[in-house]
Amino acid sequence: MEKLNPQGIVDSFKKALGGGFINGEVYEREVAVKKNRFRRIWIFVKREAFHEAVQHLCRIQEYPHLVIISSSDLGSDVELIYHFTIYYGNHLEEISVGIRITLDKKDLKIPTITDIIPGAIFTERETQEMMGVEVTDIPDGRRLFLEGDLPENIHPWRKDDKKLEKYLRVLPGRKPKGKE
Amino acid sequence: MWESALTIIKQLFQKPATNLFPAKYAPESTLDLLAKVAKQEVALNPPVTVPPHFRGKIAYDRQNCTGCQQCVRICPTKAIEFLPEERKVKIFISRCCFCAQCVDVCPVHTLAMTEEFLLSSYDKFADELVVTDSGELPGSVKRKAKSPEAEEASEDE
Amino acid sequence: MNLLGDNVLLNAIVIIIGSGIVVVIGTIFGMLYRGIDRKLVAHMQGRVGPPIVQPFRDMQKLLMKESIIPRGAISWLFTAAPFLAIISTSVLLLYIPLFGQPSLLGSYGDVILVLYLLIVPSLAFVVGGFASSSPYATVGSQREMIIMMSYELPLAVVVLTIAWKISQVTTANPFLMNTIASYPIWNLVGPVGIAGVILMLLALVVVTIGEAAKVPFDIAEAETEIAGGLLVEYSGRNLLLFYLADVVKAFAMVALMVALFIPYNLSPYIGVQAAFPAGIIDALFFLVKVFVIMFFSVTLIRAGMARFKITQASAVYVIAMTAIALVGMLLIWIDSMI
Amino acid sequence: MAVNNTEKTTYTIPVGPIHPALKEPIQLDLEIDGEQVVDVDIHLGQVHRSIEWLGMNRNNPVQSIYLAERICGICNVCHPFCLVLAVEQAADIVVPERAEYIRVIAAEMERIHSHILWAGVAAHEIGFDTVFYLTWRVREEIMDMIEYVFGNRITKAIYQFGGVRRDITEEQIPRLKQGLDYYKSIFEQLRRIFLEDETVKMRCRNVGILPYEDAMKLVTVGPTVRASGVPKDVRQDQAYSAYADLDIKAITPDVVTGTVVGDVYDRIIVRLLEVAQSIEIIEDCIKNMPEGPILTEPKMPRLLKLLTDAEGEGVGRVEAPRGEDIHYVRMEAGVSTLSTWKVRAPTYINLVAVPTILKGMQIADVPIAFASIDPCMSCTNRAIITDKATGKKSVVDYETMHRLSVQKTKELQR
Repeated sequence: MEKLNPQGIVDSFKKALGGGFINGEVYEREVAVKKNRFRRIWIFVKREAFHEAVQHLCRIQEYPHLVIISSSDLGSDVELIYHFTIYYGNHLEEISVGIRITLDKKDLKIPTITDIIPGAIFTERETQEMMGVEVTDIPDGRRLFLEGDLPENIHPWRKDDKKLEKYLRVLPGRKPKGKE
Repeated sequence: MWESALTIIKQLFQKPATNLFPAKYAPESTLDLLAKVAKQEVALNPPVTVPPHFRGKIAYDRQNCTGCQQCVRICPTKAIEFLPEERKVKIFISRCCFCAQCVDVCPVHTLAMTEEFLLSSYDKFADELVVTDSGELPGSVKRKAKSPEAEEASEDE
Repeated sequence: MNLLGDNVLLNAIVIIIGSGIVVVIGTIFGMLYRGIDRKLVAHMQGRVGPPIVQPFRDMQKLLMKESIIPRGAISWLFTAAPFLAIISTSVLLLYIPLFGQPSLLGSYGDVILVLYLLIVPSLAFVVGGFASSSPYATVGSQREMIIMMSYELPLAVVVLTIAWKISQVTTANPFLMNTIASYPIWNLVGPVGIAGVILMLLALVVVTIGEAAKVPFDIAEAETEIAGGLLVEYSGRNLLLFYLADVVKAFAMVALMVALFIPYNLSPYIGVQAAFPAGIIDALFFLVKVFVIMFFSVTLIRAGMARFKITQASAVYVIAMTAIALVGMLLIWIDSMI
Repeated sequence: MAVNNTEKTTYTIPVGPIHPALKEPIQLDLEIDGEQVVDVDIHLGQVHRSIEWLGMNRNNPVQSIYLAERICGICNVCHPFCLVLAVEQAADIVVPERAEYIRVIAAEMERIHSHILWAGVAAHEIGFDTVFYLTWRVREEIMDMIEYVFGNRITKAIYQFGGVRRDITEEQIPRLKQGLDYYKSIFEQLRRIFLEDETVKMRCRNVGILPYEDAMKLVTVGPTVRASGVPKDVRQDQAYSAYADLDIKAITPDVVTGTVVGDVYDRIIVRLLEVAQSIEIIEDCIKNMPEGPILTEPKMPRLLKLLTDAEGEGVGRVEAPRGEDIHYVRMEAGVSTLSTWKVRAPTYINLVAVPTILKGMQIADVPIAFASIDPCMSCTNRAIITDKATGKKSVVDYETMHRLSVQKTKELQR
């Protein structure tokens, strides 16, 4: 598939995903003295169309570069952002594509993408243990960072998870402050 | 192979690059050495010299401090403790991360970074690791003159 | 010193005391040379390095430290191995001519016994490694065995060639250390043979690094790969015995090299006949010879090269060094033909 | 003990958690058969310090810069650089051009010292200690330059939202130039020692190979992926800060050897050439560094107020010495801390490729093959736990918690 400009990519996503596609945003910014362009696309997707969106991205570029999955706790639901970049390899051509999915806190499930991009295993394991999002049929679901003796049900990135205060070490010589 | 062989032969006759602070070899007993140094019988080798803007131990001109607590609020490691009754501060060097953010933020420039970096001690709260007052600082703006910066800083809070 | 003549009791006492003195002096000089070696390598690397008496300080520290025996280890074998190592290296010293004098038991044992005694410490290391039941030590012992076998080949070829050459010249038993010391190889061969002897000297230099287990061939105790390999579980007194065995073995190997290739003494050339001053001069000259050989064979190469893998190391010995030694033997054989 | 069912018995040899070769808190369980590595399992999390959690709960953004600086001891310019870029996108702060150039100079100086440090450690891994000492002695020059310009050898404390905190003045420039000339003069010797030494070649050629296909599939980054021939470099692709003005080209080994094998030797080539590239970049930056202010908002109270009212999100992507480093930041109005802060260090992704690199290697190759991706564990581990407790419901104060953990260790020892 030949190179598309950012708006072209958003349209191709809309065509490919149909109902699953919620919204697409293009963000451009000038950088440094020569004012070169810095471009990023946000694609908002429903969970059902998510796996198809990643496959579509692989059609645009054979091996997209998955950077990380960042997850943020928005109170009643959790938003996962899959940061990809495509067209890397030559000067000022790269476009970063962020696929965003909002999951309700009651059923936190997302299909795995390790079948398409094997390198995603670590970041999926971390999202699973840190945010409590269950990644369905993940090849190796063990915990990544929090091995050992931390109880299973603690998810540090959750805002509502106050079980953590108990583990806080209060600085010696200072009275423990109120709930942080 | 020959490149490194050449280098090691050359280095065999050159002066080694090690800085021999405090002494060339480990002394039989460190306490005797320190006792001799105290009596000026033996001189320790000087450490590596530090450049001018080196950020070492903090110096605090207590008399000039207005107690505006901006440094307390900005310190990343909460190393500065506010003493409410005298409206002055106390700085714990063992917690300080030498980022000099407090030096930048202080409206009356009562804080400065010295070039001292030999700060090891057995006790976190030992005298040399808790800075309460280190006297007159060269660059500090006199409070008595109520410099314009001080007023402008206070109405910013 | 052929003391066999008068009564046996006196003779036994002299040998016992003599061997005690030789072992102690040999160990002290071995440690000194290890200190000098570390100091030289430090300067080659641009560092100041520890003082020359550092090995003695290490000994002092190790004596103070507690000697721990791991729970899974075979305890009696674990503690027996270091003693076996130190005993075999000390006995080794008795058979090698040191300080320009014929060796204490030179007339009893010959070169083959010396070669055998060189293997026993490595065996002790391997047994110690397997007995300590740590995966690192097991891998280390496997490697030590491979290295031990591969450097035996060139060593044997060199020694046999020298013995064969001496046998052509004298009727005395060519394998006795004293006969080897009294018939330097350089005077027995013509120009072609000289090239052969130089080749054999080169092969033996590389074997010396293997024996001393220094950088290109210290794969058995590779600190960065298997965390100290063989000696990973040893501590305190046991580790000290292994350390002493390693130091003395390196010193003995270099002394053997001196005995085989440079057995000359300085005193006849300076015309000092009186026994006592000649002995002193010969001893000093021996120390200089040992320093020169150690510098070119161990220190220089240890500072200039990276560590080999086990496959590369055994290939160097079995293929390269054996070939060099065999070519050397061929040249000497041809030389004796002409 | 992972004993698999084939008749050949393999046993697991733990490399780590604290191993003299890796000097990093990571545990590699190598399943070996004789000397051959059959399988590798990686355990992380030994040095997790909850940096993200602190950034989200305790620190205001300015304090988080100094936290970001301490994510890693070696690469402590790339993390604050990322955080600053991300927050500037979220809070829409414009950075003066001179500050952009000073930031790039700091980043490139860090790349030089980090690559030379790695070259020394790699030489130590293969037992070549002389080169280790030589390389680290050469590195002292760049450390003195950094200390002269930024005040401290390691924690430079130069980054601030909206620019840099201190300027590179006119009289500091000659010292910088003198240091760069020293590196140009010594670069040839370094290249000959690393690339033309037989023993280095014997230990590094065809060791720890990462093929082009796997490098793309496993999404590796930095010199590790460039050594496998993939021209992925954030400075070239999505130029941030002053890199947009400089024409950076990603370095792949075929520049020197004409072929790409993707082994440890190629990674040495890529890193050495990047040191030369960084020297040129610093010289370009010094030459055409524009005049002007270095900080858009020097008054701290006003900056803090601006950050608290900020609303939005930002992604900071920087090419750290070990690879692409990214911080995702989300800020909500009225909340004084960052509401979401996701840090992903380069080693995090390169670790996924470690099993492919190590399979089939001998044990002797494991340290050098693993060290060739230049792992930085302190970057990769950043979560929570400081103390153990038996999950009792009541609030546990410091003393009882300490007693509990002491009691637990006693149980383990018995």
